Amino acid sequence: MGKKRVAIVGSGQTLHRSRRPDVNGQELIHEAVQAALSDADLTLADIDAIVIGNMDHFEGINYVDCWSVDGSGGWMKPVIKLTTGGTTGSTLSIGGYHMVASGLFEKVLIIGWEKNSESDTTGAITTAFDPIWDRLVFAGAISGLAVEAQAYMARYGATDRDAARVAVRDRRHACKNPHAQLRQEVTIEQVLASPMLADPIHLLDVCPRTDGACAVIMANEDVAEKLCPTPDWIWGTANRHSYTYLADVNFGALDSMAGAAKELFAKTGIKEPRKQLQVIELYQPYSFAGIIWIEDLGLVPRGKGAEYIWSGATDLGGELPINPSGGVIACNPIGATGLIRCAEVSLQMMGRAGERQVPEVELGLSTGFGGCMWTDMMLHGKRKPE
Amino acid sequence: MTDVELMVIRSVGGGQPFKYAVGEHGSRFFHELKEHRRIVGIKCPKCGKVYVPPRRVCGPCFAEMKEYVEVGPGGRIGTFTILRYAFIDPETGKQKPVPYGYGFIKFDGADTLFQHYIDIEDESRLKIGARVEPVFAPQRQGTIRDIEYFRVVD
Amino acid sequence: METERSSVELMVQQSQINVPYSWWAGETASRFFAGLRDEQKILATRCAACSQVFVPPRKTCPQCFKDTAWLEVRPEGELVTFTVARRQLAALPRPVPLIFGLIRLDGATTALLHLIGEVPPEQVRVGMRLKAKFAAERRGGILDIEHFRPA
Amino acid sequence: MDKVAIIGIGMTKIEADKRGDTFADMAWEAVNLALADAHMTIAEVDNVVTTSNDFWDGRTISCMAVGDATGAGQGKNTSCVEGDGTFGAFYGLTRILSGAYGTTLVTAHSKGSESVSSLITNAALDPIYDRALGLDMVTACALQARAYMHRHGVKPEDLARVSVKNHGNALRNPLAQLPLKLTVEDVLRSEMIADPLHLLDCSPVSDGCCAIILANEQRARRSARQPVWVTGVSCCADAYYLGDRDLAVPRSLAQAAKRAYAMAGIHDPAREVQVAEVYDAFTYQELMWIEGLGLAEAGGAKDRLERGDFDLEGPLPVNPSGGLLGGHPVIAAGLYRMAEAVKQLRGEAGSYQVDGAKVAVAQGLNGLCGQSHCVWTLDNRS
Repeated sequence: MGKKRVAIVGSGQTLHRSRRPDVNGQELIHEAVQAALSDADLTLADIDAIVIGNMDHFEGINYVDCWSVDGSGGWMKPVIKLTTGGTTGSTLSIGGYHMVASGLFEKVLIIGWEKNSESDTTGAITTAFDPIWDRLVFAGAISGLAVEAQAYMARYGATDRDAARVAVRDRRHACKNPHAQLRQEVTIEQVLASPMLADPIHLLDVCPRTDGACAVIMANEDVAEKLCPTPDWIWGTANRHSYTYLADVNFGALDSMAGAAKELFAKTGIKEPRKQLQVIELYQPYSFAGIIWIEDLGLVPRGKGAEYIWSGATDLGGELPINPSGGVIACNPIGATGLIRCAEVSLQMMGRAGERQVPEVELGLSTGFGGCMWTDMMLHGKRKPE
Repeated sequence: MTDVELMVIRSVGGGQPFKYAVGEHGSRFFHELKEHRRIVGIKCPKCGKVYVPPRRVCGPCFAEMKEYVEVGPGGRIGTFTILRYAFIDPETGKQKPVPYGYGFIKFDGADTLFQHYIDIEDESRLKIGARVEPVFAPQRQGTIRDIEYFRVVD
Repeated sequence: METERSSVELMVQQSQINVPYSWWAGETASRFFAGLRDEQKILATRCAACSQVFVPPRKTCPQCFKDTAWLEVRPEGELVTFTVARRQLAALPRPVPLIFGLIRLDGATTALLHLIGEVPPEQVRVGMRLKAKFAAERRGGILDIEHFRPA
Repeated sequence: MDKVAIIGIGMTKIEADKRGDTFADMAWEAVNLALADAHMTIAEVDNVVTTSNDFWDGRTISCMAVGDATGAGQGKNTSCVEGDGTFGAFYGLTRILSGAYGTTLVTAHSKGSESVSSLITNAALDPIYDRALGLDMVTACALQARAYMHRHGVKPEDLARVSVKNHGNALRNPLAQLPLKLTVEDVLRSEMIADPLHLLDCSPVSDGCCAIILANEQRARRSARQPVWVTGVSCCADAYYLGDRDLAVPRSLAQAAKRAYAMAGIHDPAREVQVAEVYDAFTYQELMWIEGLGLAEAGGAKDRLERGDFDLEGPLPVNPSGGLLGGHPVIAAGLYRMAEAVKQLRGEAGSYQVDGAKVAVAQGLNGLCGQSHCVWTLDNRS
């Protein structure tokens, strides 16, 4: 446990759209920061340090920590940038946690953002992989995920219909979230009939391309309860960025999530996550992950993910709702996406999630996915951790 | 302010050029591929795992690897997909021709996978576990393109 | 298979990252560029709290985080600092010698980065007066000002 | 702040072109040097922070390239800072102070040889308002050099003396890329790149990787090596647009230094610091940063330099390693400054050892014209 206990005391999200021609990047960032400051009833002067992140090649801007100062409010403050690909947003939340827990800063502002409409998202992501070995055939996130899905289907006999059930769930949840970009219910048949992008992934199985930003304010235990009547306490974090080469990955299971979950649950005394957690915001960029990765999380045994999804247990109203926000499939400004998971769980813990609120939450989990099949995790609690 | 014509600034020029180091291990791989049509991997002295392509470090063991071993050239499909959507190839700045078969090949004798094109003339032949072999380029330059693609031989 | 490092030619792969970008200027920069393009005017914004006048204009004051209001500044000002690029560095858009300057326009708090022309490099001095020369063909962008020249 | 120490350092030789080395190869070398230096195994590293830059590396998620080589493949918690290595170390430090970890391995790498630095740094300009003008790091810093020289009456000869000193110091540093015996005239006669910066006012393009190991007090006291304690650290960012700043004044550096000195209980840095490793990407920057760090009055660094105060044998040696003028692997550069300061405080700097150094200051920066700085004060006394 940290030197200082840390809580989230406010958050803000921009209007997330497929494109935001009305604002430039700095202005988009500012929109999220201003929303978070108002949410926490703070001013810029109250912020001691800033952690910001995105993926450089989506916008083609170098030294973003420096460039973003006009929008972030980093003028004459410490600003650091963290970047780990899709996991950026969750890496940022973990970074903010460490900076506050260190005792060096009382209140830290965490910002994730992306303007994915400014470049070809797949072309830019392709540069994330090795120039000598991977770029010839790699085709962005969807290609890497498609091969995971193929491997899983071959191993456990799951189908694209099973996956479509996850897409239906998330897209239905999104209708209750005013921040979500895509708020339209779909049927299983519609998912299966949507264009095939990379076998077995259909268009409606995957996340969209989004312009958006998210900001979260964390504070230490000395002030958190003064700033927020129901702060969201951070119980612990863990991550695994284990793989360097994409072709080394054990496709069909997400080892990084299994490793991170094992560590996080051991550190925080979670023995039966399915019983002890009340809500999960899973960084789930495509529907198949909703089946595969909950097995790595230890919610269900190997090969039983689909059955659990069909039972309705992960729907709003079920025993363990996953992605009440609609998740990544409904909104994906990549550098912000992991941080949105964190912000959404904080709203759940504070009881401020509106129509998408899960009743009687005590513990919640937010995750990040990205890089070379990497995982970040954060456990949130309504109570202050021991 | 809503009456403002919203403008776009477009990038100019041909992008950022790079001279990426292939490294000693990669250079060894391409040398063998170019000169002898051989595929080489490298073996971890601790766990015995054979990595393709060869590289210096076994991540899980944090051990330096020095023992090159020949693998393949035949193998099996570890996993695959068929890419059907258009996107910009960052190496050219132009649209990548699609569809294409994207395979993760497990060479005989290797423990990791190797990414390359798979022929999709008959899509029904693409299955996890199917046997494949590389089709070498007649003129080899010492790059990943010295293998043109893999074809299913089952 | 035993091999010596020295027996392998160490390879380097020539490649590039060529991802085309289209950056949304947003309402504020769009209005600024429209001013340059359509009226040959330089627009600025002033912070309601600290009264700083920003060129190029900012939607929000980066220091106070307060909204700003539009005003026009004169296309003339004083050279704060400059350099003369002598080597043809890859990013330079025109042949050397090429002069860059930070110009504080009359009425502005901040200085504008731009090119300086119509003056021999040896005669450029900190503090000299400069005036914007607008490009004949203007498309909505910072190069709608061709350069600044002695006033 | 709880006590944290640097207990291991590893630096590759800085070279113009490590043609045969991938990023992972360089990281493997630096990490193993640091582990050996600390008499540690990778198993004793609790977590890892790598530092890199996606533009310089020509790779989005540039940290991915060094995962296996830095121990991330071992199932450790890890994170990646984009910016100078001093910022990576700063985040690594907070991870220890948070109580989550006892030790942090921090790496930073860069290969300037693989890219075109003018294009990489031009991408630091705002794409909407000023990138099309074609400024890059060199021409931006030339604007700052002129502003600083104009403000304080600094002459080209003053800048040249920094080059003579640092390239000369590099003669004693076996890891330096560009050891040169120069005269002021040599510098002034070298090619003019962008007025007022001559070729020899500019640091070279370089490849290199640096690794350090940070430890909490308990682990540091058990260390086989003499711990070098972190007594103060702070970072601070100035305004983004060059025209929003007074380029002649290192405002954010002064603020970061003030906070770091306050943490360290340093009241008069010019008297209390015995050695400084500063970010001399250009000659004028050494003078400006010396002043920003409070080691000389504003505008006063040139006279102290001319008197020899910053020479290896002077009262306050600055960049005895040869600094960045002796070799400048961007991103890693600030972490090299920290590692060099550690060598001085351990008394292991060999022929460029500063006698009796007890307190050192090391500095890194990020962005154009030193927009964002990170300042570390280190002390060898427990």
